[in-house]
Order: sequence, then C-alpha cells, then structure tokens
Amino acid sequence: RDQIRIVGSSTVFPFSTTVAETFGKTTGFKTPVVESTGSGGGMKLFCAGVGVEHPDITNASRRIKASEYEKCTKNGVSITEVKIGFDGIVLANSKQSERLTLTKKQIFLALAKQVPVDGKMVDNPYQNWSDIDKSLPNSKIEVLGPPPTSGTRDAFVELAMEGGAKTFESLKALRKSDKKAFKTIAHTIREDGAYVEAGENDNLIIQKLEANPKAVGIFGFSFLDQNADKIQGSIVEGAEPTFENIAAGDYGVSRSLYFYVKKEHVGSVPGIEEFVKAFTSEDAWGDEGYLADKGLIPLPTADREQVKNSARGLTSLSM
Amino acid sequence: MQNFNTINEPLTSEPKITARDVSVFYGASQALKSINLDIGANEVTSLIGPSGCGKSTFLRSLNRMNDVIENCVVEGRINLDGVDIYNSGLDPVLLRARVGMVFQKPNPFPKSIYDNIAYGPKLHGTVNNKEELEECVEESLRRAGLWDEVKDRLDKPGTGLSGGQQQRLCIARAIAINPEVILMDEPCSALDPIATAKIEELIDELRKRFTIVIVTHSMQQAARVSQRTAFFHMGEVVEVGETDRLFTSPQDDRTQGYITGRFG
Amino acid sequence: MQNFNTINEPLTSEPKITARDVSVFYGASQALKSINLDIGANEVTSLIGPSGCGKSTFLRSLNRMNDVIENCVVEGRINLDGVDIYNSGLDPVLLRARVGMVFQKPNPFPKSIYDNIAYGPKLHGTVNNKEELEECVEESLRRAGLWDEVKDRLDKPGTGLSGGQQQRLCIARAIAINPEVILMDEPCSALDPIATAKIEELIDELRKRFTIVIVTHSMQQAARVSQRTAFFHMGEVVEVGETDRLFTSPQDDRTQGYITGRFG
Amino acid sequence: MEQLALFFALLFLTVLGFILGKGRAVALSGQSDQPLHSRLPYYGLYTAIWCGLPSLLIMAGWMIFEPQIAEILVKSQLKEANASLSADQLTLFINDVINFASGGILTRDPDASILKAAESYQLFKQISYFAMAVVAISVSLATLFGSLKKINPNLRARNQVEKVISVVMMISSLIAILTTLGIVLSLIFETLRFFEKIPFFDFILGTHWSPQTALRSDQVGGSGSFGAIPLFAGTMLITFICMVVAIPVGLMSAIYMSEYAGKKFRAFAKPVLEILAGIPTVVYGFFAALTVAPFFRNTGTLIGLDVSSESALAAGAVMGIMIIPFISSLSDDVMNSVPQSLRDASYAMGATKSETITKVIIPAALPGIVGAILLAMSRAIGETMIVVMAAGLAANLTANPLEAVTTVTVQIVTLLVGDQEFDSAKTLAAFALGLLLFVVTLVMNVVALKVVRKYREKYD
Amino acid sequence: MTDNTPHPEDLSTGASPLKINPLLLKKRNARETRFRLYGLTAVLTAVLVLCLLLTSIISKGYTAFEQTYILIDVRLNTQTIDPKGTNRLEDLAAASYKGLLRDALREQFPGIDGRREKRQLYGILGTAADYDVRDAVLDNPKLVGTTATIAVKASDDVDSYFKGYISRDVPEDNRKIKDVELSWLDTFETDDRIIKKFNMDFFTNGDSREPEEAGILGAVIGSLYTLAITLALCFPIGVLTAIYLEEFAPTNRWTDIIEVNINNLAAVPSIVFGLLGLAIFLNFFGLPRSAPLVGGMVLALMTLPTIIIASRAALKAVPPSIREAALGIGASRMQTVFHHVLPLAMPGILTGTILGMAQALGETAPLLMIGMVAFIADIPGSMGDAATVLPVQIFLWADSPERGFVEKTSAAIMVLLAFLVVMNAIAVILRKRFERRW
Ligand SMILES: Nc1ncnc2c1ncn2[C@@H]1O[C@H](COP(=O)(O)OP(=O)(O)OP(=O)(O)O)[C@@H](O)[C@H]1O
Ligand SMILES: Nc1ncnc2c1ncn2[C@@H]1O[C@H](COP(=O)(O)OP(=O)(O)OP(=O)(O)O)[C@@H](O)[C@H]1O
Ligand SMILES: [Mg+2]
Ligand SMILES: [Mg+2]
Ligand SMILES: O=P([O-])([O-])[O-]
Repeated sequence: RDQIRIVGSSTVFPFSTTVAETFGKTTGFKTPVVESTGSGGGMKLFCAGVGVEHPDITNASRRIKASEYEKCTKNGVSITEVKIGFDGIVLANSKQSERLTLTKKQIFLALAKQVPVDGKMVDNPYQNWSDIDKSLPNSKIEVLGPPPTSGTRDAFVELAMEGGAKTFESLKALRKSDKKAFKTIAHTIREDGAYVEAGENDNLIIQKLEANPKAVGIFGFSFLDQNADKIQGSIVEGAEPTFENIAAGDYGVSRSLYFYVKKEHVGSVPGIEEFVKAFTSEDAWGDEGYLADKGLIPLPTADREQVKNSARGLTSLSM
Repeated sequence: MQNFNTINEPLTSEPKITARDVSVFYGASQALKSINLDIGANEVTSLIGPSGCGKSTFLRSLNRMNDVIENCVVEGRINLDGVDIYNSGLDPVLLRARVGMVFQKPNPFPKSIYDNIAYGPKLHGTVNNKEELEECVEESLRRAGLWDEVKDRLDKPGTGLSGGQQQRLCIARAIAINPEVILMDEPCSALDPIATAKIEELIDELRKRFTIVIVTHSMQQAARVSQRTAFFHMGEVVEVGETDRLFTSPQDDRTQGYITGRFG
Repeated sequence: MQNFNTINEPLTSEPKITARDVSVFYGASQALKSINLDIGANEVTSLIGPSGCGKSTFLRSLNRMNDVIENCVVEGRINLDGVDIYNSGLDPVLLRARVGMVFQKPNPFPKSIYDNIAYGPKLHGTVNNKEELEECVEESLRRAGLWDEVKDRLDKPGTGLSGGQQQRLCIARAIAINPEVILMDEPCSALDPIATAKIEELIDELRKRFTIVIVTHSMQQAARVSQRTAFFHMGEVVEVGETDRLFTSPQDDRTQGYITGRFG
Repeated sequence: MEQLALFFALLFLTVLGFILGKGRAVALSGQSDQPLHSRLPYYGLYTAIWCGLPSLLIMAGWMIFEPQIAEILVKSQLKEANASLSADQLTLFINDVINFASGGILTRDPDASILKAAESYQLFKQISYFAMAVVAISVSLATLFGSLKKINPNLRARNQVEKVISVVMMISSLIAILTTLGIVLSLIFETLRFFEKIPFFDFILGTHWSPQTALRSDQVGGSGSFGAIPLFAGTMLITFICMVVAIPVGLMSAIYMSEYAGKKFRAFAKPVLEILAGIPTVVYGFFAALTVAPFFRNTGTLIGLDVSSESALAAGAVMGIMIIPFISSLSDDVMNSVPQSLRDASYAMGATKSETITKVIIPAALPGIVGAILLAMSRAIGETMIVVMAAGLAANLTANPLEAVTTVTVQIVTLLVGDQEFDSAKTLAAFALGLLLFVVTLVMNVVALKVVRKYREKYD
Repeated sequence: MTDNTPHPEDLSTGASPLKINPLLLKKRNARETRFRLYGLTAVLTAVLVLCLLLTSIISKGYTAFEQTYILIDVRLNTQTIDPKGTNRLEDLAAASYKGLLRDALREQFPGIDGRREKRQLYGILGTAADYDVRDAVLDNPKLVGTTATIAVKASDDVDSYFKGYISRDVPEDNRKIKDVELSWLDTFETDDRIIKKFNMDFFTNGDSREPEEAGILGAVIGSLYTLAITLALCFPIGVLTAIYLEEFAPTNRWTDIIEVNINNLAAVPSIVFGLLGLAIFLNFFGLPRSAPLVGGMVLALMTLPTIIIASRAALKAVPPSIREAALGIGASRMQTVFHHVLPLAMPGILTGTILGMAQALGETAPLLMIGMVAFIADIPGSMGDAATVLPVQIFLWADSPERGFVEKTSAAIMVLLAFLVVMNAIAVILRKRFERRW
C-alpha cells in the first residue's frame, strides 16, 4: 500500500480532507484516502492492529479514551497524538428572528430532562423560552440537535449542559456526593419533543432553521461561518461565537480536535511523516492558514509550537 | 376472384340482428369484406367455412368484442333490434349482457366453479339474494349438463376440470345471465359426443326464446342444430339460406365444393 | 360398477407399444385403473370415450409427459419396442423425440411461424444446414396443409394465426422431427372439415411409416382414420378392438351405449 | 499478473477442450452408424466443463489457502529465531516480512532474520505458484483426455452438461442461504454479548429507548433504556403510512398502465415511474424534510392540528412515493401476463373493464401482486435516510403519525456510524436490533407465504 | 341417467330475459369512469411528484455546469517558467505559476500590501487557478515571454456571487465576500473580465474540498465499476436461482425454507449487508477496503432477493402449455426453460433487475461499513482501488459546510439520474423486445 489511509471523526473530516488534498497536490505522494466513520468507529478500526489492512491515522473530535488506548496497546499499536485546533459548538437560529442571548444555566433549563424547581427535581416544565427567563423570546422551545450517538452531542452535553447544571447549588452538592447521579441529571436531554434529534447532517439543520425561524439548531462553528447570511449564533455567557472568541477561549462551548498517528506505520506506508508535517505547518493550521478558511479554530501560537514539535518527533502517547 | 354478391335467401321471420356492409380490419389486413347478413330472432344461425375465413371475427363483431383488440376496426352497420350497436349510444357493456358469448378455447376464471357461474348474475344484479343466486347457479349448470359432475365440488377451482368440463362450465356461465342472443364460437370442439348432444339439445331448447349464432366446423352439427346457415369464405359470405336447402342444394360452386369436401 | 376385465381383441400385428397394468394417480385420485393396451406398429389407434375418462392421461403417459406434472404417479409397465420407457435407462427427452405429441389446445410458441417449425429439427440436429432446414419447414407445413396460407408470412408470430391455423401449425411442428410414434390429443377439434380431411389424409399417409395414437371425440373420425379403437370409460379401457368391429358390433354394454349415444 | 496468465492458460485449454470434444463427436458420428445420444455441441461442452472446471476450482482453492499456509510457514521459521517474541509481536513481525517481500513497506530496519524470512517467503511463493501451475494444468490435461476418451455414441453428454448446470443452479440458490447464514453469524456473537449486559426481556419488552443513558461507564444505565418496542412501533407506523401511500398509487398505476393505457403511454410511463426507485434516498430525505414536512406542518396549523416538524407522516409519505415503482412495475408485469382469454371471458359477460380488473385479473395475478407488495414493504422497513432526515431520531412510543418516531434501521445506522466504544452495550445494541428485526421479518414472511399458499390452493 | 333438460316453462320463469336494472348500469358505468380516473390520477400523481423532484433538483443544480472565470493579464516571464530556456513541455509543466498569477493580481490592484488584504486578493481566484495558466502555456508555448490574457478560475465564493447566490445587500459581516473584494470584482466586471464557461472540470475531475475544483468523474467511475460487479454477480445468480426454484426444485420443506429466506433477505436493512461484507469479504477474505470490488459484491447480495423474487413471479406467469409444447417435441427441461420459458419471462426479470440495480445505484448505507464513504481525490484505475460511488459523493457534498457544494450536490444528483436513465434505457429496450401477450 502506497497510500495513507485515514479514518475517524466526521467533525475533523473537512479539515483532514483539505490537508490530504493539498498534500496530494503539492507532494509526490498519492492523495490520502479519508473515511468518515465517526470518532469511535475510527478508533475501533485504528486500534485493531498493525498492518496494511489497518488505517494509519484516525481523526477524533474528542480525546482518545483509556479503554481505547488499552485496546491499541494490546494490539501492538503505539500512537502519537496531534491536537489540531478547536471547534466551537454553536446554538443558532434564523436571522428572521432575534438573536438569543443565553447562559449555560438557561441552556440547561431549556434542554435537561429534569430540572430543579424549588429544590426538587421535576420533569422539565418549560415550554417557552420566556418561561425560563422573561428576557427570552416568548416562543416555543424547539431545538434541533445531534443524536446521542454523535461526538458533537457528547461535547455539547459536557460543556454546556454540565456547566449549566453546576450553577445550581443543589446539583453542585450532588456532584460532590454522587457524581453518577449528577451526571445522569446533567447529561440527560429532554425527550418530550422540545429537543429534536435531527441526524448528523448539519446542512439539513440549517435549512430547517430557515424554514422554521422559531427553531434553534446546534452544530459546529464552520457551518455557522459558511451560512452567516442566513443564521446567527446565540450569545452564550456573554460571548458571541466568533472565530476570535473561540480562538481566545472566551466562548465556553468549544472542544479540541485531534488526530492520532500509528507509529508502526511510519516509514512503511510512504508519506505519513510528511503528512503530519503538512498538517502542522503554519500554512495549514496557522492563524492565516487554509484550515482557518474552512472553519477550524487554530490553537494558540504557543500550543501550536509545542504540539508541532511533539507531533513531528512522533512522541508516543502514554496514558 | 372476389365476389361481393352474396347468394342471400331472405329471412322469412323478423331479423334480430342485421349486418350491413360490415368490413373488419386488423391493422392493414382486411378480415371481413362487406358482409351482409341477417340473423333471425328465435332461431339458430350457424356460420360455417374453412379455417381463417373470418367466422370468429364476424361473431366477435356482433357483441363488440372486437373493441378489445387494439388495432381492430369495424366498418358498416350492425343493428340489434333495429338499433345500431356501433354508432348509437348503446353501451357495449349492456350489449354484451344482451349478447352473450362462449369461446373456442374454454376459458374459465381461475375461481371456484360456483364463482365462475355467479360472476355474471352478481355483476348485473339479476339476482337479489343468496338463494336466488344459488338457484341460478344450479340451474345454469344443469342446463349445461354439468351439474351432476360438479355438484360436490362447487368450491373447487374451475380450471381443475377436464377440457370438456371446462367448456361446459363456460356455457353455463354464459347462460346464467339470460342473454337475448348467445354467440358460440365452436362451443363443442372440445366436447365428447354425449356432452355435445346435450349442448345441441340445449341449443334447441334455448332458441325457443333466444337467438343463437353458432360457429362450427361440423356440418353435421350445423345441420342438426341450425335453421339458417351462412357459408363464409375468405372474408365473405358466399351463401346464406335455410340450412336444409343450403346443404341439399347449394347454389354457389364454392359452397358446393366445401360441403362436398372438395376444397378448403 | 368397476370392471377390470377389458374386452381385448388381441393385436394381429407386432405391437409398437404395450401397456401393462398402467395406473395413473393425480395425488390421491386415480385417473387410470390398471390399463392393458397394445398399440400396433404402423397403424392408427384411436382412443374414444366420454369427457374426463382419462384418454388424455393415458396418452400423456405414453411419452412420459406426465413426469412434468408434480403429483402425478404412473404405475405399471409401458414398453416401446419392448423397452420399458419408465424403468429402463431410457432418457425421457429422447423418448419424446421418438414419440411426438400434438395437444388439445393449440400451443404455438410465441415465435415466428418458421421458428416454431424449425425448433425441433434444430434441437435434435436432424438437419445439417439452412437449406435442409428450410426444406424441412416447408415440407412439414405442406403436410399439415398450412403452407399456402402462411408461406408469405413465415416470419410473423405463430400466435397471430386463427385457432385452426394454430393447431395445424402445432401438427406441422410435431411432424418436423420425424417421430416414430405420434400422439394426438383431439388434434382436429379446432379444425374445419377440409383441414380435418387433410389431416386425416396425412394421418393415413403417415401410418405407413409411423405409429399413431389419436384421441378424438368424433366417432366418425375414429372410424375414418383408425384401424383399432379403444373405448375408455371412467379410467378403464372397456373395450378395444378393430375399429370396424367395435363400431358395428360392440361387445360391452357401455361401449354400445356410448356409440349409440345413449349415455356419457 | 502471473495468476492471470495461468487463468488464461486454463481458459485456453477449456476452449480447446470444447473444440476437441466436438471434433471427436463429429468423427464418431461419421464412423459408427449408431446415432449419437446428444447434439454435437454438447460433447464439446462436456469436455470443456471437465477440462476447465476442476482445474479452475483447484486454482481458486489454492489462491485462497496459499497465504494462510505461507503465513504458517514463515511463522514456524521465525519462531526459532525469535522465541522471545509474544504472539502479538510475532504477527506484526510476519506482517513486516510479508510487506517487505511483496513491495518494500517495512516498519523497521531489515535485520537478518527478516531478510531470511522474506527470502524464504518469496521462495515459497514462487514454488507455490509453480506447483499450482503444474497441478492445475496437468489436472486440466488429464481431465481433458479422460473425458475425450469417454466420448462414445452412448455417452449422455447433454444430460451430463445439464447436470452440471443444475448443480450450478443449486449452488446459486444456496447463496441466498449462505448470505442468511452469514448475516446471522455476523450478528449473533455481538448480540449474545449484548444480552450479557442487558437482559433479554428488557430489550424486547422495554418501552423506553435511549441508548445514551447507558453509554458512559461512570453512569448507571437505566434498565429501561434499551427497550426496543418504540423502535418497532415506529417502524410499523412508518411502514404502514408508506404502504397507505404506495399500495393505492402503485396498484392503480399498474392497473392503468396494463389495462387502460395505450402501448405508447405504457412504454413511457413505466420507465418514468421506475426512475422514482433510483433517486438516491438522500434526495428523498431533503424532499421530505424541507418540502413535505413543512407542508404538513403548515396544513396542520391551518386546521388546528399540532404537527411536529419531524413527523412519521412526512417520512412515510415520501417513502411511499419512493417505493411506488416496486408495486407498479412488478404488478404491471404480472397483470400483463394474465392471459387475454380471461379478459375476453369477462368482457363477454358484459363486465366493464374495472369489473374485469377487480374481479378477474387481480385475483388471477394476486400471488404476484402480494409478492410485489411484500418486496416494497421490505424496502420500506429497511429504509434509513428518509427517516433520519424527516422523522427524526426520537424514539417515541406513539401511534400518532403527526409525531416524530424513529425506526429500527435508523437506530442501527446511527449506533454503528456514530461515536462508539469498544464493547459498550450501545454499539452492541445495533447488532441485537439487526437480529431482532431479522427474526421479526422472518415471521412476517412465513405468515405471508402461508396466506398466499392457502389462497393459491384454492384457485389454480 | 336423469333427464336434466330444462322444460320450456323453466325458461319463462325469469320474466324478461333482460332484467338488468338501468340504474345499476348507470352506477356501474360511473364506477368504471371513476376507476379509470383513479388509475390515471395515480400515474399522474407519481409522474407529478417525479417532476417536482426533478425540477427542484435541476433548478438548484444547473448552475453547477457553469463556472466563472476571470481574465487576467499574466506576464509570463521566461526566468520563472523556463529559466534554462529549453522550451520543453515537461519543463513548462513543472514550473510554478502561482507567483506569476499573484504578481499579475497585485499589478492589477496596486497598493495592496497588508498580509490579510493580500490573502483576500489571492482568494478571489480558485486554489487551482495556476493550473489554468499552466494549461494555457502548454497549449501555446509561444506565450512564454509575453503578457497574455488568460481566463482563470474564480474561487467558489466569487463564483457564487456571480451566480447570484451571494447578495450585496447583506451586511458585510455576514457576507462571504467582503466590500474590498466586491470593489475588485466590480473593476473586473466593468473591464469585461468576468466570463462564464462550461464547467468541464466537473466531469473530468475527482473529488476535491474546493467546490470549484470538485468533479464527479471519480464517483462515476466508482459507480461504474461497482455496478458492473453487482450486475455480473446478481443477474446470473438471481436468474439461475429463480429458475431452479421455479422449474426444477421439488416443492418440499427445503424449497419453502429457501423461499421464505429469500423474501426475508429483501427485508434485511441494507446496512446489515454492509456488516456482512465487513465480516466476510474484508475480515475473512482480506479483500481491500473501499474497493468497488467489495462494494459490488455487497450490493449484489443486497440486490439478489429483488431479482429472484421478480424473476420467480415472471417465470410463474409463463403458461404451462408452452412448456408442454417444447417438452412434447423432445426438448429437455433445461432446453425448455432456456429456449422458451426464460425469454418469455425476460420482461419481468428485467423489471426486477431495473429495480434492483436502481436501488444498488442509490445505496449508501452498506458502503459505509466497507469504507466507501470516504474522501478519495484520485480517479480509481481498477476494481481494487479505493473509490466512492455517486450517492456517497452526493451524501458527502450535501454534508459539506461550503456553500459552493449546494449546487454541486444537485448537479451530482442529476448525473446520477442520467446514469440511472441510461442504465434503465438499456434494460427497457431489452424488455420491450421480449414483451408479448398471449
Ligand atoms: N387479432 C388478430 N390480429 C390480426 N389478424 C387476425 C387476428 N385475429 C384473426 N386474424 C386473422 O383474421 C382472419 C380471420 O380470422 P378468424 O379467427 O376470424 O378465422 P375463423 O374463421 O374463426 O378460423 P378458425 O375456424 O380457425 O377459428 C385470419 O386470417 C386470421 O389470421
Ligand atoms: N393435472 C391434473 N391434476 C388433477 N387431476 C387431473 C389433472 N389432469 C386431469 N385430471 C383429472 O383426471 C381425469 C382424467 O382427465 P383427462 O384429461 O385424462 O380426461 P380426458 O378423457 O382427456 O377428457 P377430455 O375429453 O375432456 O379431454 C379427470 O377427472 C380430470 O379431472
Ligand atoms: Mg375461429
Ligand atoms: Mg383430454
Ligand atoms: O464524528 P464525530 O466527530 O461526531 O465523532
């Protein structure tokens, strides 16, 4: 095999493919084949073993889990981790409606299955945004978001919902005493129709938002970036989801994106080292790089330098 | 070679059906050439002639079964009780209920024997309830001489019968709606002599009230059952007249030749 | 009521086919009951009897066409030239090439007339080149009395012919492979007298070299074409003997009754 | 490609076999007066089959098993040199050797043992290829001459050839069985592992589906979270809506095309309708989500109904459109093959066209029509994309077509392509769902077969 | 024997021979008209929906067949392109034209030097615009050393702007094209330097992440390979199976099992076939991932039930008299089937094939499992190379954030439909040749 094979996250897919294409055009190597299998699916394939039938690189929209790492090690795979940047998760609605200004607490109240009311956990009673806070519009809560099987949903729940839950004293206390119970509350999204699981096609969500101005959608920043004329990102905790805010870490709902390299294949499948180099060049992932055009939020300069060094040196990941 | 002058012995009785200048085309080829023929009421008219001469075609134009064939065009006038069945507002559905038909190849529906017979009466609403229907089915089967053979298996498929039984089933089916005219296209070609005799007897009975047109290859049969006979040849009616007269003293050479078995 | 003792006038000539204790079952129902019958070589044997008595069934067991019917079981022995056609290693396919068959309902292939006839010779390789094939097609059609009617449209579909023409086409098709025995199941039931006469003539001619078994409903036909006649009744052979003798002085009451038209 | 060369060599021998076989038959038919049993080409085919089939089978078998044998060989060699290596490392090592031998992909500097192993691996490959060629060609020649010898006037060449064809047919029909076996096998182990984690009855009787809750290891998995009932209810609801759209439209279209329309119209309409079956489901998904669903929603609002923006109705209706051609084309074919004589019989009874159709033609064509409907229904059950895009993913247990539901297949796909973890009940649930769906449709088909059989016994 | 002959009186019991109720007849005729209307409505409904779908696809997608080009005066100086002065095509092809193009742009709009502004300026052109220059030079090597006006591809955003998908009225912040860029474009437009050309690259390129570069060829070839394998496997296997079951197999428990089994396979969701392919073809037989070979085999397994079911129905509909006729002449059962029954059943078999292949052509889910849902820029050269197929390409483009892919998505659907129509046309013509009523 003389062609790099990459699997993994659908969130990283657009960035990975862009690098792959440029890599194929500017070097003598063949254009890598990039598969979109989802972060977990990618890990599964990636960690299955060493050899030409296994992929060389996997993308992930979350960090590798301990269990996955173990599996990799067991199968003789040693890996290098490369953090490539951030992806903001935005809440957005059609420009025909007014922009929402939300706090994480309000997000939690709008979407959690159970919320504390007068100190007791009850099934979410809020039907309209204005039920939560008078400042919010008096329209039905209708949120189109990713299904539980998606990495985006995972991140959203962890960053926004859990953040919101923590603002309640009672839940904060619960977190200390019974972490599991807390997570169950913080991570469970309501199922009474206010939250619509809309599949992983973000373009579809955007088109649905256009058709239904009352609805709010949850998706990655790059889709907001491309459709800024139609939809607007909600302000969360005072920060608007803009390139600068996310890059600076001011916008609270963002996550890191990664790819993982199979060290055993370096040197045997031609071009892996060069691909890593291309990915970690300023031309690609820098503040002015072409990935930024595609919607990737770059790491801070210092972090980039550090990751670049460890990536090009193929430092083994250890957990 | 063609002869459009039919030797036509006039009908003595009132005609039920009159065909005038009837030509039938299948696409470009002409199957019937300007036929003139009267069918007398309450008598049996038999159509004879060599294979392919257009007997079936003529028969099918009497109840507009030719409408079903895509490229078939019928010209001329055919009157039933003085009403043109092609050009007046006469509904072909009604026409076919009045002019029943039995085909050359037995074609029972792939349904039970009972349902085969009950099909027509139910369709036309000629019976009012289940008893009447059952009565009608039994009577029709009896008339067709089939009752004794099938009475124990009325719910068995009609297609499971032997060839002869199937044809009798088809006759019974046609009888069941009490038509005014019954067209029969070689109804007995698949029957044994006894069944044939029964059908012939039945035809004889029926003609007392109905008009019957029968296509047959058996001149004996024509002679036995019919009062008038028309001899077809190459799409024309060569000669038509009283059956006895036609068979004993044919006037046209071709008729003579056919009857005596000289040509075909 | 049953009578297993066939009144069997022995064959004078050499038998081509001998049937011994042949019983045929369709699933649970028995269609033939222990038939014993010899078919003489180079003569025409006709099978007569009322509808549903098993004539077709017997005929089909002579060339193992019953093998095709799923629940049909044939018991007993049928020998062709002394070889058991059921139990020896005889290939049923070859058997059917030697024992040709013409069916009750005309069943031309939905192909051109030419291809209908040419199919058999091509299949069996009885012709070596195109000219021979064309010759064979023409001759077969001539023998079946169909040549003049179809010679201009050999490439037209065989299904477009009239009923009688179709049946003659089927006969021509069977003749084309020069079988030793020809089985005909009411071959003329769809034919007019002239065509029938032609076929009868042909049968007469063919029997000089071939053995012919014919099922017919017409006792006149049986009398005209056949040397021996077997009378079937309810799955049995009631009487078999020289045609003249059988029709003039039947020995069994049932035969007598059938011939004189008393029952069926 | 060496293998290709050998393949063509064998093919050449096969053709040669045909020519020789036929030639021998020609010669025979000239010599003896006994007629040949079969036509000449059958003798050719007979030798060709004997000459080609066994050797090609040997070649195929060889190519399947050779890598395994080679691996074992290399392994045994390496074991001596690298006794210290663990099993995992050994496989890696062998990978290296094989990669190195076959094209230079290597994960470390070639040391002596690898070089040696690679050399012997290559040697084995060469010997193996050579042996394969020798064996295959000699088998081919042997069978060629063997079968030529056997040719005599009594040889039932046609029967033999036909026997081979019928064996091929039997094998073909076995593929369906093997596929089923493969599906069951590829589902069953994961399913069993799933049932180790989730009790069987909680799965098939549970009324709450929410795979997320139990995903995280640091969470208490709600016992009701893997209840498959809502999924099956959703599948049934959507399939039902789909059939409500597709059966009338499809069947009436078929009737119109086969009984009313002229030849030209039919020749035009039928292929046009068939395009509906070929439009990718993504397109239907967009259509359902962006055109049909808002339409239903707006209409619902007008008449005072609360239609959710993702509804079973929208997905089902669009799916119905997609499968119209399954019903229309297949039914049209079967109705078209109902003999004209039956139509004649009915018209002659004074039946109108519609009466003829409903009372004679449809009953006569019923088994075929039922087959078409079953096929269409199967397609509906298996459809994913439209449901994901238009009916959402929420597993509501409802019979209200105006609400969002989800289906089994949608869940299988989402579970399999979404974020997954090794051995989590969530991923395994996809397999369990697959197997359960398999069983359910099996029952459905058995029942359908019984019903059709019963009906057919009555009229045939 | 009983005398069953009816007496004349029996006949007269039924009052008039014609007891038909005229009201009933009217009703029946009305029903007839209605029934016919239903039929026509059904066909028209289906056709209408199809038209609706097609219109929406075409109206969104037709613009993809055009591409905006900008005429730029490029100074093709010899030092950069051909420093050695060999004038050989290889050397000309190997040169870098990016710098020349950038120089030309800067010359056109002097006074731009901010890093950000430069990026914006260069961004007006497509990422592969320098290839347009190269091709122009290769076409006419004499240009080297002169200043030539060359049409180069505009970027996807500029392309969208000129196609009217980006409106100037939107506030600058929400616009992909900023005010400076608009001013440049206006300059180009007033100079008549904006032209539109047929987008040939769409048909000759493989996939790309840049909408203006993305083409469909890779997916078309992938589909072609995949479907070739599918057809080559499922048609013979399906027809042989159908023949065996319908004509040869005894009716017993075994054939019942096979029959139920095949019907059931039709209901197995397509993704499960993907799992099967993953387990059997990839993991067990070790066939390559993402390959049309495997995709074709998986789709063949998926299509098989459709073909078998349709073929069996078609075989069943052939009248037994045809079989008898052939058997009676001494054809073997095999010959009967292959000479007569099969040709008569062909229309139905082909219908099944059309439906099955149409399904295979539009299927994505099972390919997900065997790695064909992937970004593959290279055109596959063989059945073992990595490839995607048309529906996957559509799926991937539909999920891309870039606005430029919206029209590409629709255009790709149009290509897929064209593919389908061609495929069906062949089958329909064949089907017509076999069709006849008896
Ligand atoms: N549907 C048709 N299309 C074209 N030609 C036809 C059709 N039906 C019959 N013909 C032709 O019209 C002529 C008359 O046919 P018709 O069936 O009326 O003959 P017939 O007298 O009934 O013959 P038979 O006694 O054999 O039934 C024949 O030459 C026949 O080939
Ligand atoms: N395939 C079949 N399955 C079951 N029963 C059958 C089958 N074929 C014929 N029979 C029955 O076997 C008996 C003999 O049938 P057969 O067709 O041999 O009669 P036949 O003498 O040829 O009658 P006909 O003169 O009407 O053709 C009949 O009762 C018939 O119903
Ligand atoms: Mg006729
Ligand atoms: Mg019979
Ligand atoms: O594909 P994911 O980024 O959602 O794992």
